[in-house]
Amino acid sequence: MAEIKLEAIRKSYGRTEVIHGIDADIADGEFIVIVGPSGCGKSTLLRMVAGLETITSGDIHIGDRVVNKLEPRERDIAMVFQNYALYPHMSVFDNMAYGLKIANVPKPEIQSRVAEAARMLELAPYLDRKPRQLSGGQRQRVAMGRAIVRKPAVFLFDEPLSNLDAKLRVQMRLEIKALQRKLGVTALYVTHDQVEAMTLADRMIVMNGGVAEQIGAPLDVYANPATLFVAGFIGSPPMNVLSHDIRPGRGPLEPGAVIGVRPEHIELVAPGEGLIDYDVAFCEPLGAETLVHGVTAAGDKLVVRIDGGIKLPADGTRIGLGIDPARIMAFDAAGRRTKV
Amino acid sequence: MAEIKLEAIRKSYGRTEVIHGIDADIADGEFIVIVGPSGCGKSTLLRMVAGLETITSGDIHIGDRVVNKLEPRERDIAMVFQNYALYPHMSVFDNMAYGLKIANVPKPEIQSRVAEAARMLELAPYLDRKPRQLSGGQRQRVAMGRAIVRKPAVFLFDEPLSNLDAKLRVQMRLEIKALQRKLGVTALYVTHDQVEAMTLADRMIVMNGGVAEQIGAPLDVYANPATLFVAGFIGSPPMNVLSHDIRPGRGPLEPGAVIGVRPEHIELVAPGEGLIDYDVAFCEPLGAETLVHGVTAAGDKLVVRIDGGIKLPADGTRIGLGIDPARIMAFDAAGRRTKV
Amino acid sequence: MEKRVVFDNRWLPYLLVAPQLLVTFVFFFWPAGQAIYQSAFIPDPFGLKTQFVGFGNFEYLFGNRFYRESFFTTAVFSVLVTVSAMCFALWLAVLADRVIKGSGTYRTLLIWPYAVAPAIAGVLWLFMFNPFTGIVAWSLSQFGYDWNHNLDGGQAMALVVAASAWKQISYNFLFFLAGLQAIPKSVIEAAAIDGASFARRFWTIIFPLLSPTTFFLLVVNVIYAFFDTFGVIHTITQGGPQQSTTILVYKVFADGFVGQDLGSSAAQSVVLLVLVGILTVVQFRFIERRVHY
Amino acid sequence: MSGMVEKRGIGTWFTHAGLILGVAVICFPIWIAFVASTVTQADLVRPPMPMLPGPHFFDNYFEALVTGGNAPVWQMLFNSMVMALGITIGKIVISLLSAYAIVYFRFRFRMIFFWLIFLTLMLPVEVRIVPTYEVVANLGLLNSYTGLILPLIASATATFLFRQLFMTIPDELTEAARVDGAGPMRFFFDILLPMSRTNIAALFVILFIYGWNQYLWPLLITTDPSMNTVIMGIKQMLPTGDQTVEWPVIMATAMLAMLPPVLVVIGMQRLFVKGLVESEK
Amino acid sequence: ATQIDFWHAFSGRLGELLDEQVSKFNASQSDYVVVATSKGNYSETLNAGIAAFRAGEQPDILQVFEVGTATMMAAKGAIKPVYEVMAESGLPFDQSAYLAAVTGYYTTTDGEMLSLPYNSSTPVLYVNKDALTAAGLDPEMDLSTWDKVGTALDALKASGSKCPMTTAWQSWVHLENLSAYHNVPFATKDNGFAGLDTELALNGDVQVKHIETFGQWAKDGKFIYSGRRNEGGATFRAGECGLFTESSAGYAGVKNEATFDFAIRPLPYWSEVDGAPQNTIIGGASLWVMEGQTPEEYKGVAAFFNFLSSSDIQAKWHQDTGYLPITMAAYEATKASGFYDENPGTDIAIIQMTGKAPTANSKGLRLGSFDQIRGIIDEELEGVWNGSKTAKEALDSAAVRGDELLRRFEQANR
Ligand SMILES: Nc1ncnc2c1ncn2[C@@H]1O[C@H](COP(=O)(O)OP(=O)(O)OP(=O)(O)O)[C@@H](O)[C@H]1O
Ligand SMILES: Nc1ncnc2c1ncn2[C@@H]1O[C@H](COP(=O)(O)OP(=O)(O)OP(=O)(O)O)[C@@H](O)[C@H]1O
Ligand SMILES: O=P(O)(O)OC[C@H](O)CO
Ligand SMILES: [Mg+2]
Ligand SMILES: [Mg+2]
Repeated sequence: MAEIKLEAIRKSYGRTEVIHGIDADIADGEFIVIVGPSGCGKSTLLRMVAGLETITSGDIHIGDRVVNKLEPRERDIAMVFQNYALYPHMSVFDNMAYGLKIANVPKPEIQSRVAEAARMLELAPYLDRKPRQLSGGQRQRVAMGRAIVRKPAVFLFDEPLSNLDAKLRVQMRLEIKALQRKLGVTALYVTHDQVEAMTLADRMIVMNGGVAEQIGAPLDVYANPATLFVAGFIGSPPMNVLSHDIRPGRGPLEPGAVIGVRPEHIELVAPGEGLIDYDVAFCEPLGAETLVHGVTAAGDKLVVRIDGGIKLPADGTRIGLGIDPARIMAFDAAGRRTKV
Repeated sequence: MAEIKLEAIRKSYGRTEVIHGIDADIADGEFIVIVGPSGCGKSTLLRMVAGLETITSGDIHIGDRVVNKLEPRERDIAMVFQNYALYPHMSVFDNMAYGLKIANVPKPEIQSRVAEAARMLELAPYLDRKPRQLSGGQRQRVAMGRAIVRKPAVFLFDEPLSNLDAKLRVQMRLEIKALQRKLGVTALYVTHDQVEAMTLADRMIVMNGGVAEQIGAPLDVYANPATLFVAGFIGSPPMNVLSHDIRPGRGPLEPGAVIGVRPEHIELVAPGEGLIDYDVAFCEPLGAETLVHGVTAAGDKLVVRIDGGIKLPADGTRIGLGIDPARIMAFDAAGRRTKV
Repeated sequence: MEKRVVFDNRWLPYLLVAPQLLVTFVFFFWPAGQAIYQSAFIPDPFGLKTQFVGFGNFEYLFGNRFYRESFFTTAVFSVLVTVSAMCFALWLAVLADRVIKGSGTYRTLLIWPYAVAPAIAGVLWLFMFNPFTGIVAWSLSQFGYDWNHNLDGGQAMALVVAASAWKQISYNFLFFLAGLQAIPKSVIEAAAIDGASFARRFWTIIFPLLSPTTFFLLVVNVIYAFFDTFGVIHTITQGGPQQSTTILVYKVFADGFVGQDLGSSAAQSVVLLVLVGILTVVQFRFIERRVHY
Repeated sequence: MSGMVEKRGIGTWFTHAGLILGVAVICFPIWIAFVASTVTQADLVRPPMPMLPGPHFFDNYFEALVTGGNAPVWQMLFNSMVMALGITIGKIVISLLSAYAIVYFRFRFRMIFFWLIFLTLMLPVEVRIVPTYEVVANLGLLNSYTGLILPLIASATATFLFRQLFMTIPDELTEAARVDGAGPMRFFFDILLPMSRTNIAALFVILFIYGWNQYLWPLLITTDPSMNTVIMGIKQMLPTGDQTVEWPVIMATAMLAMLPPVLVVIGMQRLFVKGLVESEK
Repeated sequence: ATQIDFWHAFSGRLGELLDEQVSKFNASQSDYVVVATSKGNYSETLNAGIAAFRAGEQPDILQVFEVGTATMMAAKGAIKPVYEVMAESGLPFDQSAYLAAVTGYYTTTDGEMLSLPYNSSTPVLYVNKDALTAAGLDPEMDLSTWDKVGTALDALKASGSKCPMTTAWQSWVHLENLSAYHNVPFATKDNGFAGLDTELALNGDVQVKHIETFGQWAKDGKFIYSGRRNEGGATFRAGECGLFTESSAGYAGVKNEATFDFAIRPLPYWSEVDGAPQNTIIGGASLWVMEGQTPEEYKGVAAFFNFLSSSDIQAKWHQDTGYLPITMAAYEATKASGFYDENPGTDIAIIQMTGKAPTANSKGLRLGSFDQIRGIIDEELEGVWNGSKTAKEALDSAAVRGDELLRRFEQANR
């Protein structure tokens, strides 16, 4: 159990800086998800915390120690890798016991700790198997087990679910969350999947291009994205970005500035009765909901999300869009949220 | 342009029959999606139409010919493969032109047909590139182009989008649909993704274990699934399946029979005010919507889908579920829909 | 594994395999058959007359102390070549795997002995160890160690082993390096997080994970030592002194083309065919195993 | 190669020192040979020999190329080249064809043929040397390029490699070609061959070295010096009796004999490594 | 012109001299061209010839060293006897013109010459006089017995010589000739002349004692082993060795290269053995005509042989190389020219060979697979030189192993 504190963390590979100074305070027992598109530096950040990458500048505190110079094994962490990184030549038991053996934990204690983890993860029947004899989900659990038995202060996860199929991913994500709650261990979890981030995080760090664009609780981030990037990244289908202001009584936007409105915050109304008129291109009925694709009278592409029960407008018809102006967000040319 | 008629198509590999007799009439210009879980025989069926697999019994008509014994090239079809199957050593141009060259189409005609397809698919700038120099989406387009230039009567697609990432998949699926409309060619499209099937199909064939469980327009299938399998397969999150009847005034269900209700057809109400009471386990807020996980008073697991704006019930609280009994479907022990 | 898609053609496949089958029959099966046939005869050197002896050649062979010793020599030689070439190569590969910059240069400098013919390798080492003029032999004599592989069987063995292993190191190095680089980095990182030191990681993770490569190289090196080192032995020692470096293939050649004892040579060919057969089975087994790993 | 876990620790200094030592050991014989090829016989007979090259480079190489042993080295180099290329090309061609037949066709005796070919996987010519010699002699192929090449071109290894390669070529590609209307030979030439070209090139490198380095076989079947190859020729320059050994010329010949395959290995390193690693797996 | 292929085993100085003769022949007439090719050392040449015969590619003429004689004689159908070749050619051929001591080796029991004794030799002792002087010895000192040689070696060793003595052809000089020279059998059945069922007898007392002595000398660094054939020649010619036992034909190289004062002496003997010295026996090689050539080629072969046997060619060959003159005429011509006086020691070989009437033990050797048997003897002797075997053990073992080969040869030629 430990807090983690990141202070102005930077990382360069040769001349290229890939992490441009990240600060974060993580409370003991908190579940933090680092989310962002591919290549934004999530793994690099996590690996610096793990001690697998050197830190170019800044300090990482785990508990009350600055760990910058410590070896991974001295940091009191455990890590779950994307490909699980199980030792292919060892049985499930040995995979979990390896770290304990190295630490010279007495045999009976190893036995009981592995058994305990196996029970918790429902792996008891597989302890003698080799990783290749396990299904994807089971392997994932072994990786979890290997982390658990060490009773670390911090769990680090690098996209631990992305090798699983969609169904299993949903199930395992529930299990990981439950486990972390139960053990009360601080967790740092990297993913590029915003749904995973939304559902798992106590707080999430939305990264982009080596910078933390926003840190906050999922629904706060969803409701109040700090930047256009965050607005677009969190939420599906993504926020509509319009280059013409449609709010009543506003002039044209500054060059480069945009407004955003989420597809689920738009209603279909009769032409002329909404904030702006809209030409329906076509509808994609998905059963429970339908996505309406089309173009506003001002010429911006826009998607509306309506309930599956609602009658669909025919392709090519003109209708109006009902939007609560309070729900519209504005962003300046640099992508920062501007108030009102 | 051609109709396709499948008559009692069966396929066995050695002793194992994998397609158990499928009949279908496909109209000229229709977009048919074959959807079903992995291994249900979708590809096999498509490949029989293509002439890549022999037909064990039954007849396939394309236009007015029985094509059972014809070579692929004689069937007037074109096929787009899941991995695109582009010739890696040929330029984009040559990939598209190869079939025409073999057919001894005169050079100028090849030039113009490829140019036309390239224009349509916005591939003109890439004609000299090798497939490996293209992005996934562009490769997909080349595969489409290769099919188009041959001006076939029928397009066959075998999961053409499953190698793309989510964003691109959405975009390409719109393009495929538009293209097919424009060319008016009959299309047979295989996928295991029900969203793709819903959005693309004029009619869809829902397959399971080598059998066509239902053939119909997407929203019809969604609204009126013929079997429990179809009900579970089409729609996301999937239909809740309850083994205790909650409809007012009904006795217990026959052994093995179940009722189903879609998550989006349930409202959260005060305890005692709904059809049945419900204990909330936890909520997954996804922004635009939230999934509520919990257990009914009768002991069935059940998921409710509510709008993102609605205030979430706390974990562990007891509430009621408001459901329109007309929306509840019943299925017998064999999984067949039972009326009322 | 079989192809799902195949072509239909009545005669084309036969036409396509014909050249290889023809060559295989004429130059593999016919000679192999000949060897089996001839092993039952003692012909005179000129092939003018011949005596049927049944298994007599085999009796003669296995009754011959030097033939039995040749098995032992082959075993010692193979083990020494294999072990020294593999250990040295593994050591270099582990080092090369650790350097970030310059590993390409090292690789370039290390791989080319592979291109050197065994016979040339033999000539080079013979030159260095020439008892009268060789630079290494001379240097040894400066330390008071007399080098004369023409008389000392142990030295002769050491020399052919060194020359053979030298040539094989590059090969092993390349495979070990590829093997090391194929080990997922994350597994090693996981071990680091689990607290294992470098040495511990090497012996408990890296080395076991390298075992398919190691086993493969073991087979390849043994085959190399068995057959491909002919040139080394022929140029350096001609099997001597006192047959201390006469390995089985050298003996087949020596008895057949030097000793003019064709019956014995044919019988030895048969024995070797059996040996190769066993090695082939091991190799195939191994290929299967590999697929599963 | 990112990550620092494997890179730190004992220190790069130690690593480089170890590697340099290894390189030195590996390179020493060649350096000695090179030095010996640039000095005179007199410099060599009285140990220790010099460790730095002398001024007789051109004399010795000229002597080797023009006079050589039984035949001038240029002629032996030419023969080696013919043999190496013949073996290489021959092997590749027949292996490609037979692998194609075995993978892409179903025909009677297919499995029997398969096993007949693969039984020979590890049967080197040395094992059946006497009867093979007799077969070749009976066919009247001694002292001919055909005799040098043909017996060595049946290669289960290459067939095996191509079989493995063809297996990895996606079925869909074949199907796409069929849908495009390509028959078996068209498919072979238009799709399979161009797709295999890096593997063919890689194999070419490996087989060239194999062919060039053949020793015993040419030693036996080329009784005519004008057919000698350089690898066997050098053995015949070694002393067998009391004549003085012209070590500088021998070493010059050794350097010349090594040069083509070494150049190939170093120049086409990437292909070579690929060919090696794949052909053996 | 008809091509006559001639495979031989010469290299170095001897190779040059042979080429000289061949070109002289080729220049002397235009009907035939002799193409001489070196096939390596004696063993390699023999093997090349046998292999070629099996392949149907045999040369017209094959040079086979004396060791291969029995093998060749047994190969009826592979060889065409010289007397036949000469008779068919119609050229004059008088067997009695040849030195009896030499031809005896290559004729049938009926006295018919099977091969042409082109280059016959016998072992002698070469002395580096400068080395003896440097060791404080009289360069003209008596070295006729091994005991005396022993004292010389002591002195050489004491003076710091790295190579007091070495030898070529150890089996030929120190066992085969040793046996004949001391009139003890090397093999039973008159050294194989009387039948294929011969057995080796090379482990008798004289041989064991001799080898024992040399073993001790090797241990003391007085005898340096330098190889199975005549590899020691290079070292001797370079001036590194004091004494050198080698074929009389070593003369060609020594004369050509030695920069020191050298002398040729008779092969030493053990004075305590009765009857020693007997005569030494023949070495070198003879030319065999291979079966399966055209009559035209045989004619050419005959013409070439005729040319080689002519007395001026023979005389020159004898004087240049140290090989024995094979015809009486050549011997007489050389003697008459005063060559022996100008080059003292050059007649030692012929005197040593012909000085006494040969006994059953000194007529020569006729053993099948003898090349391989020599290989075995060489191996065993090497065991003595490196101290891993006693002389007795080595010779006993050589006898046992050699007999095995003799039996196999007998079996193959039944
Ligand atoms: N060893 C390295 N050398 C140079 N650049 C590197 C290295 N490792 C990573 N990078 C760069 O650093 C950036 C961040 O990489 P990182 O792996 O942290 O991304 P990520 O956010 O984890 O992406 P993904 O979701 O694809 O895993 C990338 O632009 C990458 O190219
Ligand atoms: N060549 C074959 N031999 C034997 N069985 C086969 C063969 N090809 C396919 N099958 C079997 O036929 C069934 C249907 O396969 P098919 O490839 O049509 O499934 P699919 O619906 O396309 O699945 P996916 O979504 O995974 O592509 C599967 O059970 C499969 O194992
Ligand atoms: O060197 P040579 O030609 O005299 O031959 C010596 C021996 O007789 C060879 O066996
Ligand atoms: Mg990452
Ligand atoms: Mg499929």
